[in-house]
Amino acid sequence: MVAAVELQIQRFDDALVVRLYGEIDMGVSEGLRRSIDREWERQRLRYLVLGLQEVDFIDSSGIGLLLGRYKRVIAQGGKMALVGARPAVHRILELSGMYKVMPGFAGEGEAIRMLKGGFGA
Amino acid sequence: MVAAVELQIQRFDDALVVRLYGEIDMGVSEGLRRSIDREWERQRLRYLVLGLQEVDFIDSSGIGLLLGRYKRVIAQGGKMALVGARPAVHRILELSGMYKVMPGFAGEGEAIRMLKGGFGA
Amino acid sequence: MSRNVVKMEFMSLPENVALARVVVATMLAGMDCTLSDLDDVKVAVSEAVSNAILHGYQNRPHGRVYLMVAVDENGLEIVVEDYGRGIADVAQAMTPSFSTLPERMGLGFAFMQSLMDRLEVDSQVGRGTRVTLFKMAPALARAVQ
Amino acid sequence: MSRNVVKMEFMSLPENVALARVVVATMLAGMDCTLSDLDDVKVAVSEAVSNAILHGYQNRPHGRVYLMVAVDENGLEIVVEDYGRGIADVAQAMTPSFSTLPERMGLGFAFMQSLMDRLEVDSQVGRGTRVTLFKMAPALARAVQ
Ligand SMILES: Nc1ncnc2c1ncn2[C@@H]1O[C@H](COP(=O)(O)OP(=O)(O)O)[C@@H](O)[C@H]1O
Ligand SMILES: Nc1ncnc2c1ncn2[C@@H]1O[C@H](COP(=O)(O)OP(=O)(O)O)[C@@H](O)[C@H]1O
Repeated sequence: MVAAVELQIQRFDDALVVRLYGEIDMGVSEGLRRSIDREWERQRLRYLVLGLQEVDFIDSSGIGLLLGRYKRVIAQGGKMALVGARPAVHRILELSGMYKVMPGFAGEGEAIRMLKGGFGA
Repeated sequence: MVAAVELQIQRFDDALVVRLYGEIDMGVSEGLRRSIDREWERQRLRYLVLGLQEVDFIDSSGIGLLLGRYKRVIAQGGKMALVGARPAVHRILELSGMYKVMPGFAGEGEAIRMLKGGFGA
Repeated sequence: MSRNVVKMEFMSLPENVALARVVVATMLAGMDCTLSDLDDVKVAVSEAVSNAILHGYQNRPHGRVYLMVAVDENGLEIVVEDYGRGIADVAQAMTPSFSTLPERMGLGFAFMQSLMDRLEVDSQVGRGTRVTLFKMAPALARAVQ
Repeated sequence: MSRNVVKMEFMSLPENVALARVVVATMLAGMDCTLSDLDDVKVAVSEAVSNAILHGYQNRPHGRVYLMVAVDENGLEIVVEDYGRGIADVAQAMTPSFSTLPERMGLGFAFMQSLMDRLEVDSQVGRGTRVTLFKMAPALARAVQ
Protein backbone atom coordinates (compact mmCIF):
# COMPACT_ATOMS: atom_id res chain seq x y z
CA MET A 1 0.00 0.00 0.00
CA VAL A 2 2.98 2.28 -0.48
CA ALA A 3 2.70 4.29 -3.69
CA ALA A 4 5.77 4.27 -5.94
CA VAL A 5 6.07 8.06 -5.95
CA GLU A 6 5.27 9.48 -2.52
CA LEU A 7 6.37 13.00 -3.12
CA GLN A 8 8.13 15.27 -5.56
CA ILE A 9 10.36 18.13 -4.51
CA GLN A 10 11.34 21.27 -6.39
CA ARG A 11 13.11 24.45 -5.40
CA PHE A 12 12.20 27.93 -6.64
CA ASP A 13 14.66 30.49 -5.20
CA ASP A 14 13.89 30.57 -1.49
CA ALA A 15 10.76 28.41 -1.73
CA LEU A 16 10.61 24.63 -1.39
CA VAL A 17 7.67 23.11 -3.24
CA VAL A 18 6.73 19.61 -2.07
CA ARG A 19 4.03 17.84 -4.08
CA LEU A 20 2.20 15.00 -2.34
CA TYR A 21 0.39 12.10 -3.98
CA GLY A 22 -2.43 9.68 -3.26
CA GLU A 23 -4.05 9.15 0.11
CA ILE A 24 -2.63 10.79 3.23
CA ASP A 25 -3.55 8.83 6.32
CA MET A 26 -1.72 7.33 9.33
CA GLY A 27 -0.28 4.60 7.08
CA VAL A 28 1.85 7.08 5.15
CA SER A 29 2.04 10.27 7.22
CA GLU A 30 5.07 9.24 9.29
CA GLY A 31 7.08 8.45 6.13
CA LEU A 32 6.00 11.71 4.53
CA ARG A 33 6.91 13.66 7.66
CA ARG A 34 10.43 12.29 7.59
CA SER A 35 10.93 13.00 3.87
CA ILE A 36 9.58 16.56 4.07
CA ASP A 37 11.54 17.43 7.24
CA ARG A 38 14.77 15.98 5.84
CA GLU A 39 14.45 18.09 2.72
CA TRP A 40 13.44 21.22 4.61
CA GLU A 41 16.44 20.90 6.95
CA ARG A 42 18.80 20.25 4.06
CA GLN A 43 17.70 23.14 1.90
CA ARG A 44 17.12 25.71 4.66
CA LEU A 45 14.86 28.03 2.66
CA ARG A 46 12.25 30.55 3.73
CA TYR A 47 9.00 29.24 2.23
CA LEU A 48 7.37 25.82 2.23
CA VAL A 49 4.63 25.22 -0.33
CA LEU A 50 2.77 21.91 -0.11
CA GLY A 51 1.19 20.91 -3.42
CA LEU A 52 -1.97 18.88 -2.85
CA GLN A 53 -3.06 18.72 -6.52
CA GLU A 54 -2.61 14.94 -6.68
CA VAL A 55 -3.86 14.14 -3.18
CA ASP A 56 -7.24 12.43 -3.33
CA PHE A 57 -7.77 11.74 0.35
CA ILE A 58 -6.80 13.24 3.68
CA ASP A 59 -7.95 12.56 7.22
CA SER A 60 -6.96 13.91 10.64
CA SER A 61 -3.58 12.13 10.51
CA GLY A 62 -2.87 14.04 7.30
CA ILE A 63 -4.04 17.28 8.91
CA GLY A 64 -1.63 16.53 11.74
CA LEU A 65 1.15 16.20 9.19
CA LEU A 66 0.36 19.60 7.66
CA LEU A 67 0.06 21.34 11.02
CA GLY A 68 3.28 19.78 12.28
CA ARG A 69 5.19 21.06 9.23
CA TYR A 70 3.61 24.49 9.67
CA LYS A 71 4.77 24.75 13.30
CA ARG A 72 8.27 23.76 12.35
CA VAL A 73 8.49 26.25 9.50
CA ILE A 74 7.07 29.08 11.60
CA ALA A 75 9.43 28.31 14.49
CA GLN A 76 12.31 28.85 12.07
CA GLY A 77 10.90 32.17 10.88
CA GLY A 78 9.59 30.74 7.61
CA LYS A 79 6.14 30.70 6.02
CA MET A 80 4.00 27.94 4.62
CA ALA A 81 1.07 27.61 2.22
CA LEU A 82 -1.11 24.88 0.76
CA VAL A 83 -1.84 24.63 -2.95
CA GLY A 84 -4.41 23.03 -5.23
CA ALA A 85 -6.54 20.99 -2.84
CA ARG A 86 -9.24 19.00 -4.67
CA PRO A 87 -12.84 19.30 -3.40
CA ALA A 88 -12.68 16.24 -1.07
CA VAL A 89 -9.43 17.42 0.50
CA HIS A 90 -10.47 21.08 0.51
CA ARG A 91 -13.58 20.14 2.52
CA ILE A 92 -11.50 18.46 5.23
CA LEU A 93 -9.07 21.38 5.34
CA GLU A 94 -12.05 23.71 5.84
CA LEU A 95 -13.63 21.47 8.48
CA SER A 96 -10.41 21.28 10.46
CA GLY A 97 -9.92 25.03 10.42
CA MET A 98 -6.60 24.62 8.61
CA TYR A 99 -7.18 27.68 6.42
CA LYS A 100 -7.41 29.84 9.55
CA VAL A 101 -3.83 28.86 10.29
CA MET A 102 -2.17 28.86 6.88
CA PRO A 103 -3.29 30.15 3.46
CA GLY A 104 -4.45 27.95 0.59
CA PHE A 105 -3.88 28.97 -3.04
CA ALA A 106 -4.95 27.63 -6.41
CA GLY A 107 -1.47 27.56 -7.98
CA GLU A 108 2.11 27.18 -6.84
CA GLY A 109 3.30 30.35 -8.56
CA GLU A 110 0.58 32.38 -6.87
CA ALA A 111 1.42 30.81 -3.49
CA ILE A 112 5.11 31.71 -3.79
CA ARG A 113 4.32 35.27 -4.92
CA MET A 114 1.87 35.81 -2.08
CA LEU A 115 4.19 34.41 0.59
CA LYS A 116 7.05 36.56 -0.68
CA GLY A 117 4.74 39.55 -0.85
CA GLY A 118 4.21 39.28 2.89
CA PHE A 119 0.97 37.29 2.91
CA GLY A 120 0.52 34.74 5.72
CA ALA A 121 2.79 36.56 8.11
CA MET B 1 -20.39 -1.96 -7.91
CA VAL B 2 -22.14 -1.30 -11.20
CA ALA B 3 -20.14 1.02 -13.44
CA ALA B 4 -22.02 3.94 -14.92
CA VAL B 5 -21.20 2.97 -18.52
CA GLU B 6 -21.32 -0.78 -18.95
CA LEU B 7 -21.06 -0.94 -22.71
CA GLN B 8 -21.07 1.16 -25.81
CA ILE B 9 -22.62 0.03 -29.08
CA GLN B 10 -21.89 1.15 -32.61
CA ARG B 11 -22.91 -0.17 -36.02
CA PHE B 12 -20.65 -0.31 -39.07
CA ASP B 13 -22.64 -1.64 -42.09
CA ASP B 14 -23.30 -5.28 -41.23
CA ALA B 15 -21.07 -5.35 -38.15
CA LEU B 16 -22.14 -4.63 -34.59
CA VAL B 17 -19.29 -3.35 -32.43
CA VAL B 18 -19.88 -3.68 -28.69
CA ARG B 19 -17.26 -2.13 -26.41
CA LEU B 20 -17.10 -3.43 -22.86
CA TYR B 21 -15.73 -1.62 -19.80
CA GLY B 22 -14.20 -2.42 -16.44
CA GLU B 23 -14.16 -5.82 -14.79
CA ILE B 24 -16.11 -8.72 -16.29
CA ASP B 25 -17.02 -11.25 -13.62
CA MET B 26 -20.17 -13.00 -12.40
CA GLY B 27 -21.36 -9.75 -10.82
CA VAL B 28 -21.85 -8.09 -14.20
CA SER B 29 -21.87 -10.84 -16.84
CA GLU B 30 -25.59 -11.54 -16.65
CA GLY B 31 -26.43 -7.87 -17.19
CA LEU B 32 -23.95 -7.64 -20.06
CA ARG B 33 -25.35 -10.80 -21.64
CA ARG B 34 -28.85 -9.31 -21.68
CA SER B 35 -27.68 -5.99 -23.15
CA ILE B 36 -25.57 -7.57 -25.88
CA ASP B 37 -28.21 -10.14 -26.86
CA ARG B 38 -30.94 -7.52 -26.95
CA GLU B 39 -28.92 -5.35 -29.30
CA TRP B 40 -27.83 -8.27 -31.46
CA GLU B 41 -31.44 -9.44 -31.88
CA ARG B 42 -32.66 -5.94 -32.64
CA GLN B 43 -30.05 -5.13 -35.25
CA ARG B 44 -29.82 -8.55 -36.91
CA LEU B 45 -26.44 -8.05 -38.57
CA ARG B 46 -23.79 -10.53 -39.71
CA TYR B 47 -20.75 -9.71 -37.57
CA LEU B 48 -20.28 -9.21 -33.87
CA VAL B 49 -17.08 -7.49 -32.74
CA LEU B 50 -16.46 -7.29 -29.00
CA GLY B 51 -14.12 -4.44 -28.07
CA LEU B 52 -12.12 -5.28 -24.96
CA GLN B 53 -9.84 -2.21 -25.04
CA GLU B 54 -11.27 -0.85 -21.77
CA VAL B 55 -11.68 -4.16 -19.98
CA ASP B 56 -9.14 -4.54 -17.19
CA PHE B 57 -10.24 -7.84 -15.73
CA ILE B 58 -11.90 -11.02 -16.90
CA ASP B 59 -12.40 -14.40 -15.24
CA SER B 60 -14.15 -17.63 -16.27
CA SER B 61 -17.59 -16.02 -15.91
CA GLY B 62 -16.49 -13.44 -18.46
CA ILE B 63 -15.11 -16.16 -20.72
CA GLY B 64 -18.51 -17.83 -20.44
CA LEU B 65 -20.13 -14.60 -21.59
CA LEU B 66 -17.88 -14.41 -24.68
CA LEU B 67 -18.37 -18.06 -25.58
CA GLY B 68 -22.13 -17.85 -25.13
CA ARG B 69 -22.32 -14.86 -27.51
CA TYR B 70 -20.11 -16.72 -29.98
CA LYS B 71 -22.40 -19.77 -30.03
CA ARG B 72 -25.42 -17.59 -30.58
CA VAL B 73 -23.85 -15.62 -33.41
CA ILE B 74 -22.56 -18.77 -35.14
CA ALA B 75 -25.94 -20.50 -34.80
CA GLN B 76 -27.43 -17.62 -36.78
CA GLY B 77 -24.81 -17.90 -39.50
CA GLY B 78 -22.83 -14.89 -38.25
CA LYS B 79 -19.22 -14.40 -37.21
CA MET B 80 -17.60 -12.97 -34.14
CA ALA B 81 -14.21 -11.54 -33.18
CA LEU B 82 -12.51 -10.06 -30.14
CA VAL B 83 -10.56 -6.80 -30.27
CA GLY B 84 -7.91 -5.03 -28.27
CA ALA B 85 -7.49 -7.24 -25.19
CA ARG B 86 -4.98 -5.79 -22.71
CA PRO B 87 -2.21 -8.07 -21.41
CA ALA B 88 -4.08 -9.28 -18.28
CA VAL B 89 -7.19 -10.08 -20.30
CA HIS B 90 -5.23 -11.47 -23.24
CA ARG B 91 -3.52 -13.93 -20.92
CA ILE B 92 -6.83 -15.32 -19.67
CA LEU B 93 -8.19 -15.56 -23.21
CA GLU B 94 -5.07 -17.55 -24.17
CA LEU B 95 -5.29 -19.77 -21.10
CA SER B 96 -8.92 -20.57 -21.75
CA GLY B 97 -8.27 -21.48 -25.39
CA MET B 98 -10.66 -18.76 -26.52
CA TYR B 99 -8.46 -17.81 -29.49
CA LYS B 100 -8.80 -21.34 -30.85
CA VAL B 101 -12.53 -20.68 -31.12
CA MET B 102 -12.71 -17.10 -32.32
CA PRO B 103 -10.11 -14.68 -33.67
CA GLY B 104 -8.63 -11.76 -31.75
CA PHE B 105 -7.48 -8.57 -33.49
CA ALA B 106 -5.67 -5.43 -32.46
CA GLY B 107 -8.18 -2.97 -33.93
CA GLU B 108 -11.88 -2.83 -34.71
CA GLY B 109 -11.38 -1.86 -38.36
CA GLU B 110 -9.04 -4.77 -38.91
CA ALA B 111 -11.49 -7.15 -37.21
CA ILE B 112 -14.36 -6.06 -39.43
CA ARG B 113 -12.24 -6.29 -42.62
CA MET B 114 -10.96 -9.75 -41.72
CA LEU B 115 -14.41 -11.11 -40.81
CA LYS B 116 -15.85 -9.73 -44.07
CA GLY B 117 -12.91 -11.12 -46.00
CA GLY B 118 -13.88 -14.63 -44.92
CA PHE B 119 -11.62 -14.99 -41.88
CA GLY B 120 -13.03 -16.92 -38.92
CA ALA B 121 -15.44 -19.00 -41.02
CA MET C 1 -30.74 -1.01 -3.29
CA SER C 2 -30.28 -4.51 -1.94
CA ARG C 3 -28.81 -5.38 1.42
CA ASN C 4 -25.17 -6.32 1.79
CA VAL C 5 -23.26 -7.08 4.96
CA VAL C 6 -19.50 -7.50 5.21
CA LYS C 7 -17.53 -8.31 8.35
CA MET C 8 -13.78 -8.03 8.58
CA GLU C 9 -11.08 -8.72 11.08
CA PHE C 10 -7.59 -7.37 10.53
CA MET C 11 -4.34 -6.71 12.34
CA SER C 12 -3.76 -3.29 13.88
CA LEU C 13 -1.34 -2.22 11.15
CA PRO C 14 -1.35 1.36 9.80
CA GLU C 15 -1.69 0.10 6.20
CA ASN C 16 -5.02 -1.51 7.07
CA VAL C 17 -6.62 1.90 7.47
CA ALA C 18 -6.49 2.21 3.67
CA LEU C 19 -7.88 -1.32 3.35
CA ALA C 20 -10.90 -0.42 5.48
CA ARG C 21 -11.55 2.62 3.28
CA VAL C 22 -11.29 0.57 0.10
CA VAL C 23 -13.83 -1.96 1.39
CA VAL C 24 -16.35 0.71 2.31
CA ALA C 25 -15.80 2.59 -0.95
CA THR C 26 -16.27 -0.58 -3.01
CA MET C 27 -19.48 -1.46 -1.19
CA LEU C 28 -20.83 2.05 -1.73
CA ALA C 29 -19.90 2.12 -5.42
CA GLY C 30 -23.08 0.20 -6.26
CA MET C 31 -25.25 2.46 -4.11
CA ASP C 32 -27.15 5.55 -5.17
CA CYS C 33 -24.60 7.65 -3.33
CA THR C 34 -23.13 11.06 -4.08
CA LEU C 35 -19.38 11.43 -4.44
CA SER C 36 -19.33 13.78 -1.47
CA ASP C 37 -21.17 11.24 0.72
CA LEU C 38 -18.57 8.69 -0.29
CA ASP C 39 -15.75 11.09 0.66
CA ASP C 40 -17.39 11.74 4.03
CA VAL C 41 -17.72 8.06 4.82
CA LYS C 42 -14.12 7.36 3.82
CA VAL C 43 -12.85 9.97 6.26
CA ALA C 44 -15.11 8.73 9.08
CA VAL C 45 -14.06 5.09 8.72
CA SER C 46 -10.45 6.17 8.44
CA GLU C 47 -10.71 8.03 11.76
CA ALA C 48 -12.42 5.18 13.60
CA VAL C 49 -9.92 2.56 12.39
CA SER C 50 -6.94 4.86 13.03
CA ASN C 51 -8.17 5.37 16.60
CA ALA C 52 -8.51 1.62 17.17
CA ILE C 53 -4.90 1.11 16.05
CA LEU C 54 -3.34 4.21 17.56
CA HIS C 55 -5.25 4.62 20.82
CA GLY C 56 -6.90 1.23 21.34
CA TYR C 57 -3.76 -0.83 20.65
CA GLN C 58 -1.24 2.00 21.13
CA ASN C 59 0.25 1.30 17.72
CA ARG C 60 1.17 -2.31 18.47
CA PRO C 61 0.60 -4.43 15.37
CA HIS C 62 -0.85 -7.55 16.97
CA GLY C 63 -4.23 -6.22 18.03
CA ARG C 64 -7.32 -7.23 16.09
CA VAL C 65 -9.62 -4.61 14.61
CA TYR C 66 -13.18 -5.60 13.67
CA LEU C 67 -15.08 -3.81 10.95
CA MET C 68 -18.69 -4.40 10.01
CA VAL C 69 -20.27 -2.63 7.07
CA ALA C 70 -23.97 -2.99 6.26
CA VAL C 71 -25.72 -1.20 3.41
CA ASP C 72 -29.42 -1.29 2.70
CA GLU C 73 -32.17 1.03 1.48
CA ASN C 74 -32.01 3.00 4.77
CA GLY C 75 -28.35 3.75 4.51
CA LEU C 76 -24.94 2.64 5.60
CA GLU C 77 -23.94 1.38 9.03
CA ILE C 78 -20.32 0.91 10.03
CA VAL C 79 -19.10 -0.62 13.27
CA VAL C 80 -15.41 -0.46 14.22
CA GLU C 81 -14.36 -2.45 17.29
CA ASP C 82 -11.14 -3.01 19.13
CA TYR C 83 -10.28 -4.99 22.26
CA GLY C 84 -7.69 -2.48 23.36
CA ARG C 85 -7.28 -0.09 26.28
CA GLY C 86 -10.71 1.54 26.16
CA ILE C 87 -11.74 5.10 27.03
CA ALA C 88 -12.25 6.23 30.63
CA ASP C 89 -14.39 9.30 29.87
CA VAL C 90 -16.18 9.01 26.54
CA ALA C 91 -17.83 12.44 26.73
CA GLN C 92 -14.46 14.08 27.28
CA ALA C 93 -12.84 12.02 24.50
CA MET C 94 -15.54 13.15 22.08
CA THR C 95 -14.97 16.83 22.84
CA PRO C 96 -13.45 18.48 19.77
CA SER C 97 -9.71 19.06 20.10
CA PHE C 98 -9.37 16.77 23.12
CA SER C 99 -6.59 14.24 22.67
CA THR C 100 -4.51 12.12 25.02
CA LEU C 101 -1.58 12.21 22.58
CA PRO C 102 0.41 15.46 22.37
CA GLU C 103 1.02 15.20 18.61
CA ARG C 104 -2.67 14.59 17.77
CA MET C 105 -5.31 17.27 17.48
CA GLY C 106 -8.48 15.62 18.72
CA LEU C 107 -10.18 15.92 15.33
CA GLY C 108 -11.14 12.25 14.89
CA PHE C 109 -14.47 12.17 16.73
CA ALA C 110 -15.25 15.69 15.53
CA PHE C 111 -14.88 14.52 11.90
CA MET C 112 -16.97 11.39 12.50
CA GLN C 113 -19.64 13.55 14.11
CA SER C 114 -19.86 16.15 11.36
CA LEU C 115 -19.45 13.78 8.39
CA MET C 116 -21.93 11.07 9.45
CA ASP C 117 -25.59 11.23 10.50
CA ARG C 118 -25.04 9.28 13.70
CA LEU C 119 -22.08 8.40 15.93
CA GLU C 120 -22.20 6.12 18.96
CA VAL C 121 -19.26 5.23 21.15
CA ASP C 122 -19.28 2.36 23.65
CA SER C 123 -16.13 1.79 25.60
CA GLN C 124 -14.85 0.11 28.74
CA VAL C 125 -11.40 0.70 30.15
CA GLY C 126 -9.22 -2.35 29.61
CA ARG C 127 -11.91 -4.05 27.50
CA GLY C 128 -12.07 -2.07 24.30
CA THR C 129 -14.10 0.35 22.21
CA ARG C 130 -16.94 0.09 19.73
CA VAL C 131 -17.72 2.97 17.39
CA THR C 132 -20.96 2.86 15.40
CA LEU C 133 -21.38 5.18 12.44
CA PHE C 134 -24.49 5.66 10.37
CA LYS C 135 -25.18 7.56 7.17
CA MET C 136 -28.66 7.87 5.74
CA ALA C 137 -29.30 6.84 2.15
CA PRO C 138 -29.35 9.96 -0.08
CA ALA C 139 -33.03 9.50 -0.99
CA LEU C 140 -33.99 9.42 2.70
CA ALA C 141 -31.68 12.30 3.49
CA ARG C 142 -33.39 14.35 0.77
CA ALA C 143 -36.83 13.48 2.14
CA VAL C 144 -35.83 14.60 5.63
CA GLN C 145 -34.47 17.96 4.49
CA MET D 1 7.72 -7.53 3.79
CA SER D 2 5.81 -7.63 7.05
CA ARG D 3 3.00 -10.00 7.87
CA ASN D 4 -0.61 -9.01 7.46
CA VAL D 5 -3.69 -11.14 7.98
CA VAL D 6 -7.22 -10.17 7.02
CA LYS D 7 -10.36 -12.22 7.56
CA MET D 8 -13.68 -11.42 5.96
CA GLU D 9 -17.20 -12.72 6.02
CA PHE D 10 -19.69 -11.59 3.39
CA MET D 11 -23.03 -12.51 1.89
CA SER D 12 -23.12 -14.72 -1.19
CA LEU D 13 -23.94 -11.83 -3.52
CA PRO D 14 -22.41 -11.62 -7.00
CA GLU D 15 -21.13 -8.10 -6.36
CA ASN D 16 -18.98 -9.38 -3.50
CA VAL D 17 -16.72 -11.19 -5.97
CA ALA D 18 -15.34 -7.78 -6.94
CA LEU D 19 -15.00 -6.87 -3.25
CA ALA D 20 -12.87 -9.95 -2.60
CA ARG D 21 -10.61 -8.99 -5.51
CA VAL D 22 -10.25 -5.43 -4.27
CA VAL D 23 -9.21 -6.61 -0.80
CA VAL D 24 -6.56 -8.97 -2.15
CA ALA D 25 -5.29 -6.37 -4.64
CA THR D 26 -5.04 -3.71 -1.91
CA MET D 27 -3.12 -6.05 0.39
CA LEU D 28 -0.73 -6.95 -2.42
CA ALA D 29 -0.17 -3.34 -3.45
CA GLY D 30 2.41 -2.95 -0.67
CA MET D 31 4.19 -6.19 -1.55
CA ASP D 32 7.14 -6.64 -3.84
CA CYS D 33 4.80 -8.20 -6.39
CA THR D 34 4.78 -8.08 -10.19
CA LEU D 35 1.73 -6.78 -12.00
CA SER D 36 1.25 -10.14 -13.65
CA ASP D 37 1.32 -11.94 -10.27
CA LEU D 38 -1.34 -9.52 -9.08
CA ASP D 39 -3.49 -10.26 -12.13
CA ASP D 40 -3.11 -14.00 -11.55
CA VAL D 41 -4.17 -13.76 -7.94
CA LYS D 42 -7.16 -11.59 -8.80
CA VAL D 43 -8.45 -14.21 -11.24
CA ALA D 44 -7.87 -17.07 -8.80
CA VAL D 45 -9.70 -15.39 -5.92
CA SER D 46 -12.48 -14.40 -8.28
CA GLU D 47 -12.95 -18.06 -9.32
CA ALA D 48 -12.94 -19.40 -5.78
CA VAL D 49 -15.45 -16.83 -4.51
CA SER D 50 -17.65 -17.21 -7.61
CA ASN D 51 -17.76 -20.97 -7.00
CA ALA D 52 -18.75 -20.52 -3.36
CA ILE D 53 -21.65 -18.30 -4.41
CA LEU D 54 -22.71 -20.11 -7.58
CA HIS D 55 -22.12 -23.75 -6.68
CA GLY D 56 -21.82 -23.72 -2.89
CA TYR D 57 -24.92 -21.61 -2.28
CA GLN D 58 -26.52 -22.12 -5.72
CA ASN D 59 -26.75 -18.37 -6.21
CA ARG D 60 -28.88 -17.78 -3.14
CA PRO D 61 -27.86 -14.49 -1.50
CA HIS D 62 -28.08 -15.49 2.16
CA GLY D 63 -25.09 -17.79 2.37
CA ARG D 64 -21.95 -16.64 4.11
CA VAL D 65 -18.61 -16.71 2.32
CA TYR D 66 -15.40 -16.59 4.38
CA LEU D 67 -12.20 -15.17 2.99
CA MET D 68 -8.83 -15.20 4.70
CA VAL D 69 -5.83 -13.48 3.17
CA ALA D 70 -2.37 -13.71 4.72
CA VAL D 71 0.75 -12.12 3.26
CA ASP D 72 4.26 -12.51 4.60
CA GLU D 73 7.80 -12.88 3.29
CA ASN D 74 7.00 -16.38 1.99
CA GLY D 75 4.10 -15.29 -0.11
CA LEU D 76 0.36 -15.00 -0.18
CA GLU D 77 -2.16 -17.47 1.18
CA ILE D 78 -5.87 -17.19 0.45
CA VAL D 79 -8.60 -19.37 1.94
CA VAL D 80 -12.15 -19.23 0.60
CA GLU D 81 -14.78 -21.15 2.54
CA ASP D 82 -18.48 -21.74 2.18
CA TYR D 83 -20.97 -23.75 4.20
CA GLY D 84 -22.94 -24.75 1.14
CA ARG D 85 -23.70 -27.97 -0.71
CA GLY D 86 -20.15 -29.33 -0.94
CA ILE D 87 -18.55 -31.44 -3.67
CA ALA D 88 -19.11 -35.20 -3.91
CA ASP D 89 -16.07 -36.01 -6.05
CA VAL D 90 -13.34 -33.39 -5.68
CA ALA D 91 -10.95 -35.03 -8.18
CA GLN D 92 -13.66 -35.03 -10.83
CA ALA D 93 -14.66 -31.44 -10.01
CA MET D 94 -11.06 -30.33 -10.47
CA THR D 95 -10.76 -31.91 -13.91
CA PRO D 96 -10.49 -29.14 -16.50
CA SER D 97 -13.76 -28.55 -18.37
CA PHE D 98 -15.82 -30.53 -15.86
CA SER D 99 -18.86 -28.60 -14.67
CA THR D 100 -22.18 -29.54 -13.10
CA LEU D 101 -23.83 -26.49 -14.67
CA PRO D 102 -24.57 -26.64 -18.41
CA GLU D 103 -23.77 -22.97 -19.07
CA ARG D 104 -20.40 -23.09 -17.27
CA MET D 105 -17.17 -24.37 -18.78
CA GLY D 106 -15.31 -25.96 -15.91
CA LEU D 107 -12.50 -23.41 -16.12
CA GLY D 108 -12.53 -22.26 -12.50
CA PHE D 109 -10.29 -24.85 -10.88
CA ALA D 110 -8.12 -25.00 -14.01
CA PHE D 111 -7.46 -21.25 -13.68
CA MET D 112 -6.74 -21.50 -9.95
CA GLN D 113 -4.34 -24.38 -10.66
CA SER D 114 -2.37 -22.67 -13.40
CA LEU D 115 -2.33 -19.17 -11.92
CA MET D 116 -1.32 -20.07 -8.36
CA ASP D 117 1.56 -22.13 -6.95
CA ARG D 118 -0.66 -24.35 -4.83
CA LEU D 119 -4.34 -25.26 -4.75
CA GLU D 120 -6.03 -27.40 -2.12
CA VAL D 121 -9.70 -28.29 -2.00
CA ASP D 122 -11.42 -29.75 1.05
CA SER D 123 -15.10 -30.47 0.74
CA GLN D 124 -17.87 -32.46 2.32
CA VAL D 125 -21.27 -32.92 0.76
CA GLY D 126 -23.87 -30.92 2.65
CA ARG D 127 -21.21 -29.28 4.84
CA GLY D 128 -19.31 -26.99 2.53
CA THR D 129 -16.04 -26.36 0.72
CA ARG D 130 -12.70 -24.85 1.61
CA VAL D 131 -10.30 -23.77 -1.16
CA THR D 132 -6.74 -22.85 -0.19
CA LEU D 133 -4.59 -20.95 -2.65
CA PHE D 134 -0.93 -20.08 -2.29
CA LYS D 135 1.40 -17.91 -4.32
CA MET D 136 5.09 -17.72 -3.56
CA ALA D 137 6.69 -14.32 -2.98
CA PRO D 138 8.45 -13.21 -6.19
CA ALA D 139 11.90 -13.30 -4.55
CA LEU D 140 11.38 -16.91 -3.49
CA ALA D 141 9.87 -17.84 -6.84
CA ARG D 142 12.99 -16.45 -8.55
CA ALA D 143 15.28 -18.43 -6.23
CA VAL D 144 13.41 -21.65 -7.03
CA GLN D 145 13.62 -21.18 -10.78
N1 LIG E 1 -10.41 3.18 19.99
C1 LIG E 1 -9.97 3.93 21.03
N2 LIG E 1 -9.38 3.35 22.11
C2 LIG E 1 -8.92 4.09 23.13
N3 LIG E 1 -9.01 5.43 23.18
C3 LIG E 1 -9.59 6.07 22.14
C4 LIG E 1 -10.09 5.36 21.03
N4 LIG E 1 -10.61 6.25 20.16
C5 LIG E 1 -10.44 7.47 20.73
N5 LIG E 1 -9.82 7.36 21.92
C6 LIG E 1 -9.50 8.47 22.86
O1 LIG E 1 -10.25 9.61 22.48
C7 LIG E 1 -9.38 10.70 22.23
C8 LIG E 1 -9.96 11.59 21.14
O2 LIG E 1 -10.01 10.90 19.92
P1 LIG E 1 -10.06 11.70 18.54
O3 LIG E 1 -11.16 12.70 18.60
O4 LIG E 1 -10.13 10.71 17.44
O5 LIG E 1 -8.70 12.51 18.49
P2 LIG E 1 -7.19 12.06 18.32
O6 LIG E 1 -7.15 10.75 17.59
O7 LIG E 1 -6.59 13.16 17.55
O8 LIG E 1 -6.61 11.94 19.71
C9 LIG E 1 -8.06 10.09 21.88
O9 LIG E 1 -6.99 10.96 22.12
C10 LIG E 1 -8.04 8.87 22.81
O10 LIG E 1 -7.62 9.22 24.10
N1 LIG F 1 -17.63 -24.09 -3.60
C1 LIG F 1 -18.19 -25.12 -4.29
N2 LIG F 1 -19.29 -25.76 -3.79
C2 LIG F 1 -19.86 -26.77 -4.46
N3 LIG F 1 -19.41 -27.25 -5.64
C3 LIG F 1 -18.34 -26.65 -6.19
C4 LIG F 1 -17.67 -25.57 -5.55
N4 LIG F 1 -16.64 -25.19 -6.33
C5 LIG F 1 -16.66 -26.01 -7.40
N5 LIG F 1 -17.67 -26.90 -7.34
C6 LIG F 1 -17.98 -27.96 -8.30
O1 LIG F 1 -16.86 -28.16 -9.12
C7 LIG F 1 -17.21 -27.99 -10.49
C8 LIG F 1 -16.07 -27.44 -11.28
O2 LIG F 1 -15.76 -26.13 -10.83
P1 LIG F 1 -14.98 -25.13 -11.78
O3 LIG F 1 -13.76 -25.79 -12.27
O4 LIG F 1 -14.80 -23.87 -11.04
O5 LIG F 1 -15.93 -24.91 -13.03
P2 LIG F 1 -17.34 -24.19 -13.21
O6 LIG F 1 -17.49 -23.15 -12.15
O7 LIG F 1 -17.27 -23.64 -14.57
O8 LIG F 1 -18.39 -25.25 -13.08
C9 LIG F 1 -18.44 -27.11 -10.46
O9 LIG F 1 -19.23 -27.27 -11.63
C10 LIG F 1 -19.15 -27.58 -9.21
O10 LIG F 1 -19.88 -28.75 -9.45
